[in-house]
Amino acid sequence: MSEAAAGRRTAPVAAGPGLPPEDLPKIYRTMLLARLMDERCLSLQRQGRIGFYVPLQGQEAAQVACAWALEPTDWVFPAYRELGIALVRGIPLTTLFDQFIGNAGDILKGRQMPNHYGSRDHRFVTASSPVGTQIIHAVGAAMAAQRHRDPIVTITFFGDGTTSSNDFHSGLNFAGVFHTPTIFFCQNNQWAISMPREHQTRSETLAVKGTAYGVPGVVVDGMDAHAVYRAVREARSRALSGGGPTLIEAQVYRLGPHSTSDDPKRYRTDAEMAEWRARDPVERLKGELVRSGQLTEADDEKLKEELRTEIGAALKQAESTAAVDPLTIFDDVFAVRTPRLDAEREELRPYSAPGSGGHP
Amino acid sequence: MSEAAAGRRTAPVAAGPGLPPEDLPKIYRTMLLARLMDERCLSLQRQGRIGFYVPLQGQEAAQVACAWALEPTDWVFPAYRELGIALVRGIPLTTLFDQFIGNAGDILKGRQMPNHYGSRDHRFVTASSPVGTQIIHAVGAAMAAQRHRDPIVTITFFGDGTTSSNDFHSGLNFAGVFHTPTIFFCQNNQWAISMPREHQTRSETLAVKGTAYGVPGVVVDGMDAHAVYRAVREARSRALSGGGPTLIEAQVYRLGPHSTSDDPKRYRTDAEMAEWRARDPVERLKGELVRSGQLTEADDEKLKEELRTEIGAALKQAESTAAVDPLTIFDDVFAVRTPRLDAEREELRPYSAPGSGGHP
Amino acid sequence: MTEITLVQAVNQALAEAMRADPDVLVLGEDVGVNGGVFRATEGLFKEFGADRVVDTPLSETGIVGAAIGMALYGLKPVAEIQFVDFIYPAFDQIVSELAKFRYRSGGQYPCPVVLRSPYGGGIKGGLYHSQSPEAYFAHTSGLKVVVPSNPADAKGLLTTAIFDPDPVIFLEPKRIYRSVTGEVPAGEHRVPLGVAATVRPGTDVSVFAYGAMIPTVLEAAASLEGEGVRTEVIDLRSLVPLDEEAILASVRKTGRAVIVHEAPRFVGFGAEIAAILAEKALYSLKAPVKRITGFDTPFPYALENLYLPSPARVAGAIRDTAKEG
Amino acid sequence: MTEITLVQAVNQALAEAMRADPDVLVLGEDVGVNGGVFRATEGLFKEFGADRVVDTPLSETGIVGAAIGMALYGLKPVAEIQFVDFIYPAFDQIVSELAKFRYRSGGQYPCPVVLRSPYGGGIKGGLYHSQSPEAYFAHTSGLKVVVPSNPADAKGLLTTAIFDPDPVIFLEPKRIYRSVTGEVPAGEHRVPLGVAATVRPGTDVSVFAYGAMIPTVLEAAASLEGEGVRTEVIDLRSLVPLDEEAILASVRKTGRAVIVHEAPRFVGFGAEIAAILAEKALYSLKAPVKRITGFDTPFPYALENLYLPSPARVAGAIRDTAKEG
Ligand SMILES: Cc1ncc(C[n+]2csc(CCOP(=O)(O)OP(=O)(O)O)c2C)c(N)n1
Ligand SMILES: Cc1ncc(C[n+]2csc(CCOP(=O)(O)OP(=O)(O)O)c2C)c(N)n1
Ligand SMILES: [Mg+2]
Ligand SMILES: [Mg+2]
Repeated sequence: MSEAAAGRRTAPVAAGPGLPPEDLPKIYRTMLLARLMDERCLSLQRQGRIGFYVPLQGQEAAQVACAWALEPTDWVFPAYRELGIALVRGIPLTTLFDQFIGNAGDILKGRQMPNHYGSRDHRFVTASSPVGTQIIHAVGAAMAAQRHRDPIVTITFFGDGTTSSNDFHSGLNFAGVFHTPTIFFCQNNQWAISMPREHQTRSETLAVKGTAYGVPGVVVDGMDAHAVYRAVREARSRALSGGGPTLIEAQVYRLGPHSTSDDPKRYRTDAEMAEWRARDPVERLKGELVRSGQLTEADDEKLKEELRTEIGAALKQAESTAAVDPLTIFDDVFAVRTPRLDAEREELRPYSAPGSGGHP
Repeated sequence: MSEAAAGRRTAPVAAGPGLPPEDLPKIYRTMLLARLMDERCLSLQRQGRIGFYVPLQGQEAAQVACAWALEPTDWVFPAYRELGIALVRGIPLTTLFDQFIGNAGDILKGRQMPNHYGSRDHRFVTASSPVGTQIIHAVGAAMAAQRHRDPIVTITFFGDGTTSSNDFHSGLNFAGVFHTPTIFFCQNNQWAISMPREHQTRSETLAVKGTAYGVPGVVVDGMDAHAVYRAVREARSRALSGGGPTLIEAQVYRLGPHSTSDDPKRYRTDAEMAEWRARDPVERLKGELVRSGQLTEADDEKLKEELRTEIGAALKQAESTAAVDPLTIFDDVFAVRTPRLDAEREELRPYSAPGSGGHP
Repeated sequence: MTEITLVQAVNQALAEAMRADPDVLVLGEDVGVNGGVFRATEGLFKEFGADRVVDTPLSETGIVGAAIGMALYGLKPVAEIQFVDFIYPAFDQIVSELAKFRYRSGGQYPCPVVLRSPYGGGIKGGLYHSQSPEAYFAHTSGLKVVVPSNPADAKGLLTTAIFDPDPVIFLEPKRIYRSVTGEVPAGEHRVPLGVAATVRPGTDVSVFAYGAMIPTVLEAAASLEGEGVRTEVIDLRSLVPLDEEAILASVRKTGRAVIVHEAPRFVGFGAEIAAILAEKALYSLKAPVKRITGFDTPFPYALENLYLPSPARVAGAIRDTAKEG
Repeated sequence: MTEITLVQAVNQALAEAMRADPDVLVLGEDVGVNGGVFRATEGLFKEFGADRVVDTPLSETGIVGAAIGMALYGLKPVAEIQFVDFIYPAFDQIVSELAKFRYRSGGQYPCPVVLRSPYGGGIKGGLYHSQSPEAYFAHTSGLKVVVPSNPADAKGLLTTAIFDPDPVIFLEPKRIYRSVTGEVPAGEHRVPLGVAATVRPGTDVSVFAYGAMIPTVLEAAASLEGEGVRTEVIDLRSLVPLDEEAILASVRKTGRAVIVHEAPRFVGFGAEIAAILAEKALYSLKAPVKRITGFDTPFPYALENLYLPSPARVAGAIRDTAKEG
């Protein structure tokens, strides 16, 4: 599924350079980190050490290369599967584990399910579960940036299924009308839980949906980090020079289950999975590095070891952090607790100590 | 703005015949009736005899020719501006006036604002005010018809502004996926209250939005009754032969205000209005009939007189019909009144007699 | 009769209704091939095919809107909303269309759609997989709202809902989808809407609850037996129509009322019960009416067991109410 | 000070806030060139330009979602929903996003959006131009809900709402947009949220109301003067946060309460007031708490004057309550 073969292209992608060669080892390292985090988290979930997990396997190249093309000042509006983006933005592993556990160190204060993290310091807006709602936020933030003459782009992430959502429609339409500096990055991983891409919508590609809004659409092979980087760089410069929004469809595959609650064997074939697994994006970049002599199998083993140690250390720290304070339930509903929330806080207090019968 | 000039066409319209020549006088009569009803209702509103009115001036050809292309068994899902459709379906003038007044003869039992009528007998589904919601109903009904092997189409009407609504998106998408026998008839009258078409969305045409859903889109000159008829006939036969849905954009102009609450002088120029008024669809069809010798000025005057008398008689009957019974407020919330509704009915009863202080 | 789970009872009601009436049809996200993310529609796709078990695109407004169109035509669609937290994109279709179609058309267009959806906390779902939005729907004139608390009711109420001429919001307590089992009558089984059930008779305090709170309340009531507090527990089952008579009769007897639900308290469903009591049973009330509910915050992930009414919190309120006045 | 109308007061608050703070911005359908269908934004487009008075496409989900994005970035957007009956397409954005952003992000992302919208009946608007949906928003943790009843409050509350750090649903009683006039302080004028106003002191019966019902209630109260019934009328002004103290203090004094609103009764906002009384003022209550409200039906067109609480219906309830017990 090369760029040319993948479907209609409504905007040209410059044949320009791919990822900066000097960055390739770092990029590979980040992709591998995402992969190993994923594996670790799936097993932590099975062990009951975290409650839930959404894997990204198969989407590492699309995410890491995309984030590589952004500047730290750009605003990211993620869905729930964007570990690769988070890692490139620099969100520390401990921050992630604190969130997965929902402990006292969690900047979200234990409020959300795993994977729904966000960090203002990294301009990575806190995710929610309803699909698509973040799309129009990215457009609103871009409208605000336009008014502040702030030379940034906003970028939002979503899946193939999410093109059916209300806010895909409102977001693309507002972006077209207000010509906002927004990148719509659709990871078409071929499935929305059990719904295959071709039953989600009858359009030729997802990128072609941009036509309905006067927004250029681009299809890229999301297993090819270079192609993704190129498409995002180009969309970004167009946006910054007043050229408006771009819809990018990165064609990838969800190699794992939708989430730890899902069993993909119920709806897709081993053959299909095997076919895509042969195109594993992590293996592909590794191959490139090996072929160009920048990496050996031994290096790779060592790197894996190093990353696993890093992950283990972060996990250990997160698991030794205290539980979140029960009475924080009542904070952040508003900037200041109302009298009613104060009263409810007092109502809960006697039940909030461990062993009081109110507690888990 | 011929079919060719009007924008991208994504499905071919057969050059086939226009309106059946023998029907032209009847079609003209219906368009004229719509025009005269409109004029009368605008003046009734000014006189305080009806509370509100939404005119269709400028859209008569699009509506009457479109409805002419349907069969009585087809289901119509209108918005609030579809008087021309209602007349072709055979909804009697008295039924309309009863609804505008909200009297005891109103089949809607006085529940809705003027223009929100509907008649099950005419397969003309009762309208609501929120824009766009009817679009997906038409698709659902078509899915039901598919399951009953019922050889009908469903057709839904909406404006240019309504292409921004959530249910334009869900409706077109479901229709594409389920390949339903549905016609999406968009009357692009260039304005959504004060919002011009080109600020509503940046797509080249509205018809091209079909591309986002794998639904063929067609642009027609909505001032040309023949072109409209041809497009709808073709969409209908395609739908019936399993070819799925069609999106038709009829380019028209709202010659009057958005509604009796609106003052278009605040947002559009006299020059623009004059330009479009020169293309008045009623005058255009009249010209055709005059040129072909089927109508003289004298005939036309007589016809107008006749139609005005018809309108006057229906109005008179509606105005002499009793007011709606106060206690019907509590009916049709459910199939059977709940005990709670019965109790509220008793609560209102003492206030429901005229002069009781509860009454208007 | 063998014992089945609540979610199996839902499945049975669907299968039997579909067998009985070819116009009954199921639609939603992942309801077909996958059998629903909670397996409520398991096996239906195989038995009835893609024509009657319809996997839809990811759009709740589309699901509900299409179901409305089908119902207008004459089918009896049962739409699944995967989690009730995701029903809001369809709110316009529900409030503006589903609830008002019969009324606005003067009775010409009934709209017998059932929207079934798992609701509530207790499965570590956080803000967006735990909500209890019954108050929104109960406040919307034109909708019926039903919440079963056990397998037999789940089957009986859902069957009634499917053949009811009005739209029904059917909220399934996912926390007890599998943890509560019970005997369910084989074959057609209907439980009327608008009739509460006394699931534990008592004389000292009346507790009103529904759905997943019933086991919690029963546990609290049992824990107070030793203290001599005889608690009456009323399972409302249907919130609209509401069995006001059962509520008033119980409070006329006990003079004391505690209301329990998971949803936030402020303008929650419990407020209506308290208001009914303040209006129609004031002179019977010997103690203030207490509401034990979720708090007026979004639903928290890590602390959900503190947020949700626990047996201890409910027992505390019953005990206080029994002593008061 | 000259007398202005309620809608002019809204306009003044907007204009002055925009002059005071360049990050305040208005968006919505027809708010720019057209000045809003009720003229609430009249003149703003001319003064502040298209950059700060933004005419949007016809999508409420887009309007609210874009406003959220702006607020996340740091602006203070004030979005107009043309009629509150058309707010439902944005319900997901409001309930899932606007209300929960601060909470779910652990306080990282405040979302200070104001959604202002005309609500209520009395203008012959039928089902879809007459609704009073305050209960939906009041039940949604994380939203503030404000309803002014006169020009001074409209200006003062809206100004406070715009500079408040939390999202505010600001419901404007369109029925009295022009019929009620009053003096309004020139220049910056703020009325705090969460403080009710006693608009008529009395000793016999407390009436709780807000928005367009205030003139109706005052008329009813005046009509009972001759009968010697001294009615206290409390204008709640802000439903969230709610001034519970003012409610309780009034009922502790009068022992009698009538609640009035236009919205349907069942699980309406009045239920919460009644529930608060049943919980915290039971022993003060000398008579059942009465709710005079819209009925539990959709809003009817031809019969709107019967549907809406009239001075006669309200007076009837006050009279009965004064006599009772
Ligand atoms: C509004 C809404 N409806 C339903 C869901 C349940 N749900 C979670 S993820 C998902 C599929 C999303 O598919 P896609 O957009 O392709 O993203 P992917 O998970 O494949 O990355 C569904 C249906 C949801 N989160 N939000
Ligand atoms: C959801 C919703 N938002 C706002 C409105 C208010 N409104 C009524 S008609 C209209 C413009 C509709 O424009 P268009 O779709 O072009 O139809 P037209 O009136 O031009 O026929 C608006 C904004 C509404 N009815 N529904
Ligand atoms: Mg996907
Ligand atoms: Mg228009």
